[in-house]
Amino acid sequence: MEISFLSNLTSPPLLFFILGTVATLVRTGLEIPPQVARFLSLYLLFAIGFKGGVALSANEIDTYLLKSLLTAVLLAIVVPLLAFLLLRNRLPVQDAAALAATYGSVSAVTFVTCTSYLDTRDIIWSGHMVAAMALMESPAIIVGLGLYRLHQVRQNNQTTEISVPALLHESFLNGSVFLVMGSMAIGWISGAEGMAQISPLIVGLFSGVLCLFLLDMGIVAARRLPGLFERQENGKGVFGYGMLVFALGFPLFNASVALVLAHLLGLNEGDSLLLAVLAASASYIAVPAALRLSLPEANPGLYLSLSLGVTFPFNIIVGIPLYHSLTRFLNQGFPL
Amino acid sequence: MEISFLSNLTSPPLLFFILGTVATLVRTGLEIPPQVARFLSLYLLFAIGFKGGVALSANEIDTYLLKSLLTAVLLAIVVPLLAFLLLRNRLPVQDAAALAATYGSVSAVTFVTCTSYLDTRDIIWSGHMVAAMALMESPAIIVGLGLYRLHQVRQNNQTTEISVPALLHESFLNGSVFLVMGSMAIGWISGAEGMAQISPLIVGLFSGVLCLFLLDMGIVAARRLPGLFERQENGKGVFGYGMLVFALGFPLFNASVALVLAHLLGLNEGDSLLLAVLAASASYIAVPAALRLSLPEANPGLYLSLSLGVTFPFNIIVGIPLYHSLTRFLNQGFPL
Amino acid sequence: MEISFLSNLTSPPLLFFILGTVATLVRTGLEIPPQVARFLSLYLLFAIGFKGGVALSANEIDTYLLKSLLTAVLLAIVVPLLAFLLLRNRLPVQDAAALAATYGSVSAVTFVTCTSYLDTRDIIWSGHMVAAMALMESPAIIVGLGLYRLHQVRQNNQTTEISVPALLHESFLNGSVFLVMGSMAIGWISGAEGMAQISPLIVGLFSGVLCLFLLDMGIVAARRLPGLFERQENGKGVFGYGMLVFALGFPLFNASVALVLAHLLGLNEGDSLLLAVLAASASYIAVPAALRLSLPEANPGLYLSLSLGVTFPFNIIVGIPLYHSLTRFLNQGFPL
Amino acid sequence: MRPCKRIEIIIESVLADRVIECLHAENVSGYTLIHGVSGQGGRGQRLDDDPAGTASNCLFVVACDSAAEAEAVVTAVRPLLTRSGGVCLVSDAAYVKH
Amino acid sequence: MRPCKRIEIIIESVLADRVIECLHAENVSGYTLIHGVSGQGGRGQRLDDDPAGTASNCLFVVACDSAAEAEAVVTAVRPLLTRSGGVCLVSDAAYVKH
Amino acid sequence: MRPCKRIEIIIESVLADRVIECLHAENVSGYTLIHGVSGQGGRGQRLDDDPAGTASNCLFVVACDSAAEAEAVVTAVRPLLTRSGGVCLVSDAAYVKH
Ligand SMILES: Nc1ncnc2c1ncn2[C@@H]1O[C@H](COP(=O)(O)O)[C@@H](O)[C@H]1O
Ligand SMILES: Nc1ncnc2c1ncn2[C@@H]1O[C@H](COP(=O)(O)O)[C@@H](O)[C@H]1O
Ligand SMILES: Nc1ncnc2c1ncn2[C@@H]1O[C@H](COP(=O)(O)O)[C@@H](O)[C@H]1O
Ligand code: NA
Ligand code: NA
Ligand code: NA
Repeated sequence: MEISFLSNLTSPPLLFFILGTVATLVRTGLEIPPQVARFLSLYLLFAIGFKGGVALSANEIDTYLLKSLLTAVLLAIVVPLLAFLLLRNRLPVQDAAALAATYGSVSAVTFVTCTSYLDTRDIIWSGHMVAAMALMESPAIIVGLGLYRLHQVRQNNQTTEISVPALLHESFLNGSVFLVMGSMAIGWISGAEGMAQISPLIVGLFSGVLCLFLLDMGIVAARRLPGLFERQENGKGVFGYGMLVFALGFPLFNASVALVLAHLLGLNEGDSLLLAVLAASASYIAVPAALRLSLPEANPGLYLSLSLGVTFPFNIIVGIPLYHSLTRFLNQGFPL
Repeated sequence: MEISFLSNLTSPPLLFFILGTVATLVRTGLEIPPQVARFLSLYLLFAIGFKGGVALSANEIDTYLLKSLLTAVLLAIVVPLLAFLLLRNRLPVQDAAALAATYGSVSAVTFVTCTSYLDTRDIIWSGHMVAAMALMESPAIIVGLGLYRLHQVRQNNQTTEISVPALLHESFLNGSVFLVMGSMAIGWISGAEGMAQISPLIVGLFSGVLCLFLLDMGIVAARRLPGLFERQENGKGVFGYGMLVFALGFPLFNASVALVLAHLLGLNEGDSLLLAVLAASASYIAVPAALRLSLPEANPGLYLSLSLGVTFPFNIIVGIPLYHSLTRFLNQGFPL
Repeated sequence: MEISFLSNLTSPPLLFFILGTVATLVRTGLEIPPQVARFLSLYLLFAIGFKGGVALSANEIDTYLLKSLLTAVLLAIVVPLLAFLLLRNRLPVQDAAALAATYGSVSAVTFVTCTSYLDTRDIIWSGHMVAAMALMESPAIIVGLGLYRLHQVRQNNQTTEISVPALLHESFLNGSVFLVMGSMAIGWISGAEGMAQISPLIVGLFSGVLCLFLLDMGIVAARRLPGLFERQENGKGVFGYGMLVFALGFPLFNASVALVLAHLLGLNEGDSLLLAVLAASASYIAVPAALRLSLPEANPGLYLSLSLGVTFPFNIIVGIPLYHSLTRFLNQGFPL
Repeated sequence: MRPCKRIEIIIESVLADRVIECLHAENVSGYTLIHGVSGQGGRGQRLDDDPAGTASNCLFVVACDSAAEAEAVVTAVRPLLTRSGGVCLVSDAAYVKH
Repeated sequence: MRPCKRIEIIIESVLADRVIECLHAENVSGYTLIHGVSGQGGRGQRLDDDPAGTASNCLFVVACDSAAEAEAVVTAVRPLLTRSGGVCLVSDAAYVKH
Repeated sequence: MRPCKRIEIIIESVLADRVIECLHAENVSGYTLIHGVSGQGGRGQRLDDDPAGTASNCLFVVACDSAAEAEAVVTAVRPLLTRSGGVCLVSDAAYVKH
């Protein structure tokens, strides 16, 4: 089996994503009604959570599981630190903090698309990677906001107050994290018997719904592109090409680091790829919601457009097969 | 096979209901978009109606069927009478009438959850119980409003006029009753051949969709809880604990009566349990809509909160397995 | 196998359409939430497009395919010409042009209902008929608007300007045409392997979703009926019975012409019926959207009500089985 | 531009058809209707979330040519509001003739 | 608080993009848009129910700093309203500076 | 009819609960809330289309009995608007007593 962009380019989910992008670029007005799009996104979290939980229930908790989860959490703490260091002198500090939180956290849809990529190729992956995903959603928010606060204190700059309990609540108890975690718990409790009841919905329809959802994501992502190059009234400025380099290069760097860690720890092919995708992906669901509440000074036109309009398409179209090639390369070139 | 709350507690639909409740209580903001939630509710009515109709088409109309339906209608007339007698001196008369209508009618979702409970346990139940459910939705509205009118006439109190044709229309021709009845008719006409065409949608996906719908119901029910204890401006008062006793005790009483009747008539285990659940459940779809139109003086903060926030969760979590134990107890302890 | 209206009358999709109509006529308030209804319509286009594309990928491009497509396009050009000639002296010219565009184009849902009719009867039809449908959506808009423009120029009447690039964009790049074409392309690229991934969604659920969608269409169509007979304030007048004759007779005429053409070209039974249905059906998705943008002077109360409220139900209930009988009659009476 | 009265009615969705009947009875030819509205008032909180939609509100905007027409509309819908609750606001606006 | 003009435009959803183009052409930097609105007017009933959404309306709210700006917006959208129908109301309000 | 102040607040949907808290803190007993609103302003375009709903706005209508009450509401929500953007318009209306 050869891994090539071309082989991925016949996969329906990816093609529907591209179709959605084109639909917006040529202004067809095609649109998935927003309430339905939100429901499809909940469906994906529900399905992936439940499947992960059922898979977990079939296994013991062992060191392999523990080291995967620990690495995931480690990445979720280190990546936002790195992002902040990279960006704080290039951007207003609140935007640097917001991007740190966004890129330190993960995109559940990119993860889900990668599981579907693996399933199509019959490559196994572990149910606990869903837990890894859920665990990686929140820490970056805390880190990003913490760094912002620290920076302000240093500058004796006290304009913004962040309520710590509210921040913890927004980070750990937001709807999407809760739904994945809850579905995973229910999958774990109800096990194979529960799976038998609902598998036509969560297994049978999964790929098809993913196609429709990615069609919508393509539409939505393409709508964000022009915003990236528009000057904004309130002086928040034009970001342009420098930010594009960040939005493409940083994920690539994170994926590489994750792949090396995964290789050193001996994770299997599927899990390594998923870890890389988690590190490389940026949040556009949990984090933006928390940021609007806790750091409204930051410009969503920046962090939302970059994560949704640039990094997400990049990971879906180029990233997944690329990281996959890198995994294979590491496994074959440097066997442990 | 043992019936215990614990065995029911591994069932995905129930667990998702609890997850939804918790999601609201810890304020995660999780929410199924309202238009989709409404559609899921229509799907359940459509599916259960069609299945019931197909099941009916496979059988003759016999005395077993007739006596089940008659008992159902009898319960739908007697229960609201009883409720009104119980409540009329404790509450403003319009609220007593509204609660009589609410608790005399039925909750289609509770019924549907019970059929899924039975299916998981391979306990058979008859398709005509769907007809029983549909027949039980409307009479209580008529009885409740009739009692209210009677009471007003007695008091020479003529402030409210209720248009009888409008009332009959609201009671018998409301959307949800019509959809169940219509789907049942279509299932009956198109029979096994029709079922073959649409079973992937209405059989395959049923349990999974029920999970998502109950997740929403958990969210919605938990949102109604605080309202129960709030003092309302227009003097409609605090209801508090007395009403809680009613919302938990009255269903239990109705279920017991239904179970005894079912036992005396020789209904099978599945049908007995369904009849009990119908008697015990309270409406929050058909009746509130009709009441807002015909008896707007009554306080929806009372009847909607009690039926959705208290009785519905009680029946789903505790009621179904409890009534099931009672059925078994009756069948084993007092064989006919 | 006998073709009769009665045999079609046990088909669930048709029965749900009738149920929806009745639900509105007896004012039950039953309604599929609009955002979900729009999604169901996108689902049908997505599914039929993908299936058509997969079917195409399994065949060579041959003369049979080419002559089917050419006939389809020919019909899409001739039918609006005919309609305009018929109507221009009976109606304000903008309404004649709008009806020409509406009846020259096609109804994707009627087409989809017909494929389901064929599938239930195990009659084969070709995947490229989906392409024929997509090709027939746009030309009539161009023809209708062109005729209107010509008529105005002749009368030295220059009140309305139509932008040609905007018109072409509205005609060929509208959302629904784009989704069918795009899904067909993706089906064609990803072939049987892609189908294996998403068939539970697009094949398994197809008939069931069609039932729910036609339930909605019944509701929506019945709501348009009263509007047909109402006098409108801005002097656009009462249309009444003359227009009813058009809305029923013209489709019948077009279907007959299409069937004769199909017979002469030797199309198989399924494809002939589909071609007749395409010729007979009138658009209520792509065309009205384009007309509101390009010819807002025309009265949507006329073209939308006739196509949705009269021609659509006629084709679904009476037309499909009738055209089917005609095909059989031609094939048996005049074998080539 | 011509002066007009802008009426805004917030009422339960289940009563929308009754409001429309009132408008028709007063020969008011135009209105605009927004569904799926939430709110809070004397009768407690109303959420657009229940699976039947019974608990949601709707919002009407009615532009009336004259104060007399506005008065007629207000008189016609007032009994509905008295029985079921809701809000009706009247304000001055200018109508753009076209 | 600063006085301003509040413009409300009700028009078919398919024309929403054209209205936005008009606003941009007049350098109006802000507006709010509600989709999925029903209504009735001289051109008959418009329901937010058809599967293509062609029959539904939308409602714009535009706060303009000055009467001149409001006038410019009205002039820009009037031709759309003349051809396709709809309503445009202008009223006085105070804008909360923040 | 009684004169009143009509307040209209357009703000991000994620902040709706904070606005409601402000209203409760000022003992304002009633409001109406429309979700799923799009718009454009100084902070760029906000579309009601992203799968999380983070980018959509909402619109509050609050009828206040007195200018003082309106002033209190405005003062309470102004800090939210300053930090997160949005619009608040205040106008005169008459409240239909029922
Ligand atoms: N002061 C207010 N301002 C705006 N809307 C209100 C106000 N009071 C009530 N409403 C709306 O009217 C509905 C019914 O109000 P009520 O009858 O007072 O419960 C509420 O659910 C709100 O949507
Ligand atoms: N008097 C009115 N008040 C409020 N909205 C109106 C009024 N007249 C028309 N509309 C709205 O404007 C749309 C188009 O109106 P028309 O062009 O008159 O058919 C209608 O569908 C209504 O939503
Ligand atoms: N001039 C305006 N008129 C109406 N709505 C506006 C206006 N300016 C801003 N908005 C609304 O307020 C939201 C936030 O505005 P801003 O903070 O200026 O970006 C926008 O997304 C619009 O929905
Ligand atoms: Na990441
Ligand atoms: Na009951
Ligand atoms: Na046609």
